[in-house]
Order: sequence, then structure tokens, then C-alpha cells
Amino acid sequence: MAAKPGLGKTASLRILERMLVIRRFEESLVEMSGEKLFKSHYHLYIGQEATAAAVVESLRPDDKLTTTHRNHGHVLARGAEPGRAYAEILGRATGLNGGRGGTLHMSDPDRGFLATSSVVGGCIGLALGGAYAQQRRGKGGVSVAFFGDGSLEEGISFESMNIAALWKLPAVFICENNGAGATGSSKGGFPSSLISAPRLAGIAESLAISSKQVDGRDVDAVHAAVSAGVARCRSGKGPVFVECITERWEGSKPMWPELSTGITDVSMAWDAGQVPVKFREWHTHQDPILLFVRKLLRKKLVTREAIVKVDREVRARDATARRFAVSSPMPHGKTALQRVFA
Amino acid sequence: MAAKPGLGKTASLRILERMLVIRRFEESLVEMSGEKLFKSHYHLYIGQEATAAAVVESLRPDDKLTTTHRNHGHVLARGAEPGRAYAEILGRATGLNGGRGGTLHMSDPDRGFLATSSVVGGCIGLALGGAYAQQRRGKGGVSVAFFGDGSLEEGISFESMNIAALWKLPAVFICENNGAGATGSSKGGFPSSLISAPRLAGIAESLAISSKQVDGRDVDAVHAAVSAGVARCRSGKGPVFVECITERWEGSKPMWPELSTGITDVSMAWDAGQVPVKFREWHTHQDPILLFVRKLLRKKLVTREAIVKVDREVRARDATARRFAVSSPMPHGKTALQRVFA
Amino acid sequence: MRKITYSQAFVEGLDYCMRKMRNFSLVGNEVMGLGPHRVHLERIWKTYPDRVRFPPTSEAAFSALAAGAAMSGEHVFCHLGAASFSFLSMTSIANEAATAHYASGGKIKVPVVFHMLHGLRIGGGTQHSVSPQAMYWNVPGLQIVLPSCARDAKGLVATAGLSENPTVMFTHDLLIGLEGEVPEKDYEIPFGKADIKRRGKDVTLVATSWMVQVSLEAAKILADEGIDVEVVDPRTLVPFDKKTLIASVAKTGRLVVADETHLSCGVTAEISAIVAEEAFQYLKAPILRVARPDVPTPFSRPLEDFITPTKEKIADAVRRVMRKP
Amino acid sequence: MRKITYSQAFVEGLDYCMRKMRNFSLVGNEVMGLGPHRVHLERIWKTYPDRVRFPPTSEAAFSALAAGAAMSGEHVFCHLGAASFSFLSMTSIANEAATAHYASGGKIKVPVVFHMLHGLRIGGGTQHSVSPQAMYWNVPGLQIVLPSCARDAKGLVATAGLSENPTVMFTHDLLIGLEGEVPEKDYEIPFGKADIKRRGKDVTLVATSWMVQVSLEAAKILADEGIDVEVVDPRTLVPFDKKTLIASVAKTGRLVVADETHLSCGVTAEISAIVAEEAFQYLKAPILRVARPDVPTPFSRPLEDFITPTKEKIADAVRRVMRKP
Ligand SMILES: Cc1ncc(C[n+]2csc(CCOP(=O)(O)OP(=O)(O)O)c2C)c(N)n1
Ligand SMILES: Cc1ncc(C[n+]2csc(CCOP(=O)(O)OP(=O)(O)O)c2C)c(N)n1
Ligand SMILES: [Mg+2]
Ligand SMILES: [Mg+2]
Repeated sequence: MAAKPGLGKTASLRILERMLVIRRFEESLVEMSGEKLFKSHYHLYIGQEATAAAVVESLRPDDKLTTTHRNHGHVLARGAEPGRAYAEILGRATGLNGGRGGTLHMSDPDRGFLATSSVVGGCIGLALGGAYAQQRRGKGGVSVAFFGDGSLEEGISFESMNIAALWKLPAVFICENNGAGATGSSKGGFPSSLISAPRLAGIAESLAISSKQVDGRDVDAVHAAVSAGVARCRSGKGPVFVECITERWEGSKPMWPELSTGITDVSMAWDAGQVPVKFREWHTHQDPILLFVRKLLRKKLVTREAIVKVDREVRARDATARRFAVSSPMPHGKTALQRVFA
Repeated sequence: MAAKPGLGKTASLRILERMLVIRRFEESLVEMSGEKLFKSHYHLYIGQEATAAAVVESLRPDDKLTTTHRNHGHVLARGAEPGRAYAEILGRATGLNGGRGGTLHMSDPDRGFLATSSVVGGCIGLALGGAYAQQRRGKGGVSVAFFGDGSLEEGISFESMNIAALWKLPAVFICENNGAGATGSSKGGFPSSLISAPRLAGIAESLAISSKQVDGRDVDAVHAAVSAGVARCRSGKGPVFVECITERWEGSKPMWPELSTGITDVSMAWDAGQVPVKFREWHTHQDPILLFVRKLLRKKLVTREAIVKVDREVRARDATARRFAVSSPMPHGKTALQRVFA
Repeated sequence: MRKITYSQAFVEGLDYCMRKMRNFSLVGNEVMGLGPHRVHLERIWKTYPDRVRFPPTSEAAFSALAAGAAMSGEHVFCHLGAASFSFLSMTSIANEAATAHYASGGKIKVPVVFHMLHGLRIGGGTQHSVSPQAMYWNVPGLQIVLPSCARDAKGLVATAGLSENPTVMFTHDLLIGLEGEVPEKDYEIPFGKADIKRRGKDVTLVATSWMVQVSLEAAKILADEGIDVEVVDPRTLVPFDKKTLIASVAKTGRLVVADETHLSCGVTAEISAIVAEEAFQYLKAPILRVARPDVPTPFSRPLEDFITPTKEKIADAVRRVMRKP
Repeated sequence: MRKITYSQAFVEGLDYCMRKMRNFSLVGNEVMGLGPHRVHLERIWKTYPDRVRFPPTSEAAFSALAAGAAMSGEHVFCHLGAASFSFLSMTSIANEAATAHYASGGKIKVPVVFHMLHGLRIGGGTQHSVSPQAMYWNVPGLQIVLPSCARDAKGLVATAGLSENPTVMFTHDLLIGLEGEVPEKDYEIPFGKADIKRRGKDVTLVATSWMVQVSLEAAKILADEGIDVEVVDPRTLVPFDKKTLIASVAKTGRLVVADETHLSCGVTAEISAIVAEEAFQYLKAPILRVARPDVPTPFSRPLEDFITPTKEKIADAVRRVMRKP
């Protein structure tokens, strides 16, 4: 994979903004869940924002994507309207999918997303189809599958990687390994990966797929690996596999998400004194947003003021989006019988 | 894997006899198919006999086995009565399975076989269950899955290897890679493996499974690898994967088997002049029976006379078995409604 | 009698199997779902730590494992999670477990239970609300069990666990926390014996699983209107107790079937067809079905409500069969 | 009119789709089975080499590939082989393809055809004789198509290929070599329109796929006995043409359903239940079903014959409904 120049200022700020959009969205969502504005189990992307935000940076408008039960971050990173995303999760008629999908199936087809499956591994098979379509179209488009480490336990993931490799399909497999620190179902938490592979990338490599392991909290690392991989795909050399490793966010360990690390204040990036002791480990070493902010400041790519300003704007838009969703109407019951077929 | 002494005279002769039992059985079967004694597609094991015959040599009576659509060789090698095996393929009431299974599902549960699935990959999942049962029983028993290279295309194979490795189950995965020289469906033959893995064993290795690749026509090589692997399993160290490579036998390349290399005459092993020119490549380099006979003679473990004698006895028993099957009654139609449940 | 939840009763059934058979084990996570009642299983994990295994998310393989172990002399209780996940192991269940006894000429037994959570659970959406029991009823070789209350759960789990045959068992998400009277002592409930959950003379109302509870509420509403409904719970679809069904229809002359499987080829279809074939002479009115319509399950609450079989819809169907001559 | 085989007609349908849509492609081997008729497909392979792909034996993944490609603007015809192999891709078909349009709020279209071979083909045994169409009928979101002759094959393949919706299509093994009159020109057969394959006034006999042929033979036998049978072929189960069915029953007052799906929750159950619910007033006799009994399929010939729905069994059922008052 050819060396790429690092991310410049504009791209970095764009990526930071994406990360903040996702973070603010999900922080609000925990509140809305507390207010019983929706009833269903749901999954947060907090702690993994660097991956989605950096991956989409390498994509074109005509690229295809698929995601899973943990989809909010991917859909928002690709530019979905937060208001319509909230509305979807609240089951409103104005939702991205008319309220029919909910959090588990939220998708934004206008931005290249195929159906969002909450069947573990399902998204990988669908993304394979996206890659097949891109290859047939012959315009250099790629198809990205975002999936968790646990998805590799499903045979369809293996089958899909095999087909992608055999047919040299432009499939970008983004494995978000948030396994480190997951509780496992025996302790009353969602299980995470039970794979005997010492390295997940080793599975892809056994199928002769070009692969790479990166720190999923590190925007630049994700971006470098994925942009090289995407370029490889576009040139017809076949699929790539990128494993992005993150620590499982504390708030995602219990059965239902909890805002266990509080509301993020971007100034915590430079003012560690603010951070409550119990969150210190998270804020100092894991939160990808604070890590990225510190790096940007260190590299002098942005000022503190610029960051605070971006965040303020993101929050304002988030509040508007939230109001839009909450004031949106529910669909009419009898419309349930419509749209079974096109 | 600890070094084992090679096969001695008695074991070698026993293995040769097994191989001849299988060969004579299937040669007869092609005739019986020609006589329209049964109607269904079927699959021959000719060319792969060294594998089954050598594998069972390392097994105990309480070990479990599973096999596939290409099961005749495995079932016979384990000692099933050829008469009842013929009867099964002919759909007779006296068949190993009362005629309900037929060639695709022939099984001998009295000899440790679980259900025989003709769903590609199915036998691997079932064998995993056999291994789980063996581990629970704690008596050092193992569970052997015989399957083709194509089975690795099915995700369940990958899933099963993962579970076996995670739980250290005593599963012996015998992958019979007969892919070399297969026609592929596009040329009107059965497809063979479409796997992007440069080495099949690399898939097992990516899951940290101890694996080995051997020449599947070579009795001693198969036996050495499998007996070491089985010993490892029995000692609780977890699963093993052995890839046994053979050339696809000419007669199995077309959609329906053909006795393309004629009836084997053991004396061809020492009298090459007898071999018709068009079969010479097969008889000289591939037929595992002739290869083994030549080796035994070379090692002076047996005499030509002894071999001819064994073969004569095998043929005689085969003729009896065949008569038994052909003269056996068909089951009564209405018994079709029985035995849905135990 | 003491009252305990379905989940507690279910676990007592499992515990009975554990005590009764040393070769009985459990493969699967969260047998009673992800809600608060999941904790009851901990008793099993702790008492029999070497007989419980949490598998990877590999439904096809661990279902095949369960079936293969059963063929090797084990009794395995295999939990699949949401019923839609059983579609990943359809081959292990339908192609392998269901056929092995038959195809082996009766030599192989497959004592495995595949348990899964089904039903409209509010907010489950397209992939967490599936009720595929009718699909499995179309696969010969599988016993099908649907407990509808705590007492039945305990006895049916016991019978399923002890059975020599492959069994598919469904728990409705909304039943898990339901309390009911449950005997302390061990007991098994025989398969193939319907339970008349309420006696009545005007209309036969057949329901399974959670729909039994909803039907009993509908029967209460109707009783106030002077309509006396007999609620029949088959408890097992395979084997199916035709005798009790037909005797009830012979008495009432009217049949409504309420079930959460989708309408077409669903459970309501088969029960209707049995009666239209074998008890036609008793029928005084069309056979009405209250089922989940043939649409995927929407997430949004008003949409989901619209497709949910409710006591009102059931009561309405009963009123309609009463009006017909 | 010229006579060609089902397989040839089928291939003409595929060829029409290939000509009509540049984004139409084929994923799968041996669309017309492993017998001699497989050769007709070669024409497609040769004419459109870059639009045909032979996938590995990975049913779950290549079905998902087909569905995902369809969501991305392709039209994919995906062949699964024997219908039992579709159980390996049940999740891709039922969890993914069937729900995507609905769950996306109508934004995603899934123009994919899943084609498979079904039925008692003589010697297929437990795993090569499966007819799962009823199981798919219980999954909302899938169109279900069952051609019963060469002419229908050509037109239904065309319609399925062009459709914007996921479609499951079944070819009976015994139909593949059957000859029939087939127009030269291109045509599409609309979904949801039953075809009355034989007009009659005494009994309505509904059948699909190969059973249509068997039913027509039964009707011949019965005609000699003075019983005038109307043979109705729904052609598609989803959408289902209730109107034609009910009009026929209104005329005859008697219904027999013949189908190779297993009895319980099979195709016969749904058709019976529709009539028992919506056309009860016309019925003069019980609704009889001639289906494959609820047993796995045995290999041995006399056993398989015993469970096969035949013209004699169908004729017998028709005689029985004629005898009833
Ligand atoms: C086929 C299937 N089996 C089980 C589940 C239940 N389940 C929901 S999330 C989850 C864990 C998934 O882990 P991973 O893919 O690593 O994603 P993460 O939640 O860690 O992001 C499981 C097992 C499911 N959704 N689908
Ligand atoms: C699930 C499934 N898909 C497709 C088939 C059709 N099929 C029968 S044999 C075969 C090839 C199997 O190859 P391999 O496992 O290498 O065994 P071999 O026949 O080469 O011994 C296929 C694809 C099948 N039996 N099961
Ligand atoms: Mg994970
Ligand atoms: Mg092979």
C-alpha cells in the first residue's frame, strides 16, 4: 500500500466534527431513553467514533456501506440528518426509515447504505453484494462493511471473505474489535468475541486477503490504513481487511447502555483537572475524541477556541434535531400493511 | 507430535485388505448401477482408499465418526458389512439403514457413525457434537470428521473449527482434498473447491489448530499424521486438522461415475505390461492400492502370493455380499410412516 | 399454591433434567432473554458449572454440535436466542437433527432441544419478533412445544429434556416474567395432550403460547356479553392432539384460531385445515383466524400495535362466528 | 405451436431478462439440475460470460451477495440447487432479503430471485427431495412462484427477473424435461393471477408445480367416471389469487388441494384455511388435502412411492368429496 500524506487541517476538523456529532447524538439518546421516549434495547458507538469518522473520509458518494446493531456512528458519520436519525429511533413517521427500522435497523440508503441487519454477520454478506454491484458497474466504487469482532464467529463472514477474495471484489472489511474489556454474557453483559484466532487479521490472511491491524481510537492510523485499502480496492486488486481495535467503553458493558463516563466536555482535553477521578483512565487514554483533540493541539493544527466553537455548533444542531424528532408525529397504525412490496 | 514406529506387517496387511474391500465394493457398484439396480446419483471413493483405511487404524471402537455424500469408503473401512451396505444403496429392507438412507446417507451407527449428511459441511458440525460428547464422557475418545475440500467453503466448517479449538474438543478433522484435477461445474462436472486460501491447512492454523498436510495416497504418511493427531486429541490438547491430498480419480470427474480405469488387478502392481496405456498414469502414480502393494513388496513385508490371496478372499466375500443384497426384499411401503420419532 | 414466574418454573424444569440425567447439558446464553429474569439461570450455571457452555455466535455450528452430541448419547438443551437466529441454523435443525433418526433406519436417536424466544415483544422490529413455529411444523421429525404459562413451562421443559427426539421449544418474550401457580414437586407434562385452559360451550378458541393468555382475557370480555368460550391450548404442535380439538368443535360448532405466526401457512392455517377436513360436519360457521398479518414487523409502536393479535381482535372474531347462522 | 422443454423455456425467460436489463446477472451453478437438461444453460454462459458467476458452496454468503447486490441496483438471479440447501441461506433470504424494503421505510428495493429445485424426484432421500415453499410462504416480504409447465416457466421467469421484489422460485425436478407448447415471442406472466388449467363444474382441484400435471391426469381418470374437475393453478402463492379460487369453489362447492409440501402448515393448509374462512358458505363437503405426509423422505423406492401424492390418491380424494352430501 502506497504511503499517503497525513490528514491536513480541513480534513482533521471535518473528522473531529463528525466525531462530535456522533458523541452528542448518543449522549442525548441515553437521556431520551431515560425519558422513555423509545422502548427497545440499543447499542452505543461511544469510544469507537474515530473509526467511522476516519473511514468515511476515504469514501466517495457512490460507495456502498453496511452496518450492524451498532449503527448510529456509521450512519451519522456518513452525513445522515441527526433529526431524522433520532426520529427513526423514536419510531416517528419522519424517521430515516419511517420509524419501521428503529435503532437496530437504521439505514440511510440515500447515502449509500444497504439494509442494516442486526443479525450478527448479516451486514458482511450484504456488503459483499454491494461489492459485486460495484465491480459490475466498473466505476471504481467500493463497498464497506462495518462489523464487530463477534461477527467473525459467524460462518457467513468467512464465506463472504472467501468469495470477495476469489472474485477480487472491491470489499472493504472494517472489523471494529471492541473486545478488549467486554464483560461477556456469563457476567450479565453482552458477549464479545469468542474466537480462537490469536489474530483476527490472520483469518483474512489465511484467505489471502490484504489486511492490517490499527488502533481504532487513532484517527490518523485508521485513515492511513483505510485510505490505502480503499485505493487498492478501487484499482481492482480485491478486498482488504482492516481491524480497528478499541477498548470496550464502560457504558456499553452492562446490558443497557449507561452514560458511565458523563457528558464529554472538550475542554477536558487540555484541562485534566476537570475530569472526575473515576473517569480519568477513560478520558486520558481511551476517549478517541479527547485523544484526537490533544493531538491536533499538539500539532498546532487548530486552536482550543476553534474546537470549542465547533462543539458549540454541533450541540446547537443536536438540540434542534432532538426537538424535530420529539415533535414529529407517529405513523398511522394502518400504514403498517403498506410497503411490504415495492 | 511424538514420533511413532511405522506400520508393521499385520497392520499393513489389514489396511491393504480394507482398501481392497472398498475398491471391490465400488467396482461392483458401478456394475449394479449399470444394471439399474438403484436410481440415484452416487459418489465413489476410488483413489482415496488409503485415507479411510489408514485413519481407522488409529481409532478405538468407542470413537465417533461422520462422513459425507462420499461415504462408502469410510463406512466400509470401519468394518461395516458390505452386504448390508449394498442393500442400503439398493434400498432394501436389510440395508444398514433399512433402505431409508441410500448411498447419500449410509451410516453404520453400530460402528460409531453419527448421521451421514450429504449437505456439504454438515458432517463437520455433527462431528463437533461427537467431540463434545467424548469430552463430556472423559474417556479419551475422539470424533473424526471426514470431509472434502469443498466443505471448507461452507461457513459451518469454520465455525466448527473455532468452537473445537476454543473448547479443546477432541475433534479430528480429516480434509480429503481431491481437488487436483477436478473438472468444475462449468465443464459439466461436479465442482470442486473454490477457496482463495493458498493452503487449506492455513485456515485451521489461523484458528490455532494444530495441522498437517499429507499425501492422501500414501498409507504410511496418512497413518503417521493421523495417529499423532489422534494421540494429541486423546490427551486433551484439542482438535487437529489433517489435509490428505489426492488427485481426483478420472471416473469421478463426469457427472455420473464411470469405471474409467477398469477393474483393478493387483498384479498390475508388479506387471506393468498388463496395464492398458491409457490407464498407465493412474496405475503407476496414483492408484493408492497399487502404490501401497508396490511399497509392501519393496519393503518385503509381504509376498505377491499373499496379496493375491487376500484379494481373492475379498472378491469372494464381495460376491457373497452382492448376492445377499440383490436377493434381499424391499421394505413395505406403509412402513414409510414409521420411525419418524424414537 | 406458590406463585413463581415462567422463568423460575422454566429453570426448575431444567434443574430437574440436570438432576435426572448426568448426560444432560446446556449449550447457549441467556435462555430467559436479556431482561431481568435472565438471572434465574445463574442457579444452573453455578450448580452445574461443567454442564453449561456459552458458545460463540455461531448458531449453525453449535446447533449441529447439539444435534451431533445427542446422536452420541448426550441430551443437549440448546438455546438459540431470538427465533430469527434459528434461521442461521436451519440446516442443522431441519436437514440434520430432524432427519437423522429416520434416515438411519431408526438407529440414531437425537435427544436435543432447540429453544428460542419468539413473538411480538414491543419494539423488537423485523429481526427480533419472529415466530417461526409454523415453519418448523412443516419439517417432519421435530417435536414442537409452546408453553403458555409458568406451570406448563416447568413440566414441558422436563418432558422435552428427557425426550429421545429432537424438539423445538418456543418461549414468548412476554411470558418470561408472568407469574402463575407452579407445584413444588417435579413433574412432566406429556406431549400431545391439549389442555383446555377454559371450558365453554359456544365457541372453540384455539391458541398457543402468549396467545393463550390473550385469549383468556378475550374470553372474559365475551363472558360478560354472554358468549361462553372454550380456550384450547394444544401445548405441543407435534404431536398434535386432534382428539381434544375435534371434540371441542363437535360441542361448539364454531372455531376461532388465534396465533402470532404470520397468517399464510401459519399455525392458524393448519388448525383450520384439520377441522375443515375432519370435523366439517360440526361446523356452523366459517373458521376465523386471528394471526399476525403477512408483513414484516415494524419497530414503531402504533404500527406494531396494528399488527398484533389482541384480545379485542380475538373477541371480535368470536362475535363474528357467533353471528353467522 | 412449437414444443420445447421446461428447461429450454426457462432459459428463454432468463435470456429475455439478460437482453432487457443490462444489470441482470446470474449467480449459481446448474440452474436446471445435474441431469441432461443442464446443457441448455450453456447458451446463457456463452452469450453473457461476464454476467454469470459460479460461486463456492457458500449458500448463506452468495444468497446475501445476491440480496446485497440487488439493494445496490443490480437484478440478480440466484440459484441455490436443491431446496434443502436454501436452509443454509435461510437467514439471508428470510432475515435480510425479505425485510429490507419494509424496514428501510420503502427506500431499499431488493430485485433478487432465489431459485431452487424441489420435490420428490425418485431416490432423492431426506436431503434432496425437500419442498419448502410453505415455509417461505410464512415469511412475509417474499414473492413465491411455482411454474407448472414449460409455457409458464418462460413467462414467470421473465416476470420474476424484472420484478423489483425478492422472489423465491421453485422448479420441480420432474418438470425440467417436460415438453409443452411455448410461444417463440417474449412474454411475461403477471403474478397473482391463477390459471385454470382445466375447466370443470363438480370439484375444484387446486395444485401447484408438478402436482398440476399429476392433477390433470387425475382429472382425466375422473372424467371417465363422469366427474368434472376444475384444475386451478395459482402459479404464484405470493401474491395469491383468492378471487379465482373462491369463484371456482362458489361454482363447484367442493375443494381438494394437492401439493407436495408436507401436510402440516403446508400449502394445502393455507388454501384450505382461506376457503374455510372466506368461502365457507359455498362448501358442500369437507376440504380434503392430498399432501406429502409428515415424514422425512425415505430413499427406498416403495417407501418413497408410498408417501408420494399420485393421481390415484388425488382421484380418490375427489371421489370422496363427491360422495359427501
Ligand atoms: C445471529 C445473531 N446471534 C446473536 C445475536 C445477539 N447479539 C447481539 S449483539 C451481539 C454481540 C456482537 O458482537 P460484535 O459483533 O463484536 O459487535 P459489538 O456489539 O461488540 O459492537 C450478539 C451476540 C444477534 N444479534 N445475531
Ligand atoms: C449445502 C450443499 N450445497 C451444494 C451441494 C451439492 N454438492 C454435492 S457434492 C459437492 C461438492 C463437494 O465437494 P467436496 O466437499 O470437496 O467433496 P468431494 O465430492 O470432492 O469429495 C456439491 C457442491 C450439497 N450437497 N450441499
Ligand atoms: Mg465486539
Ligand atoms: Mg473435493
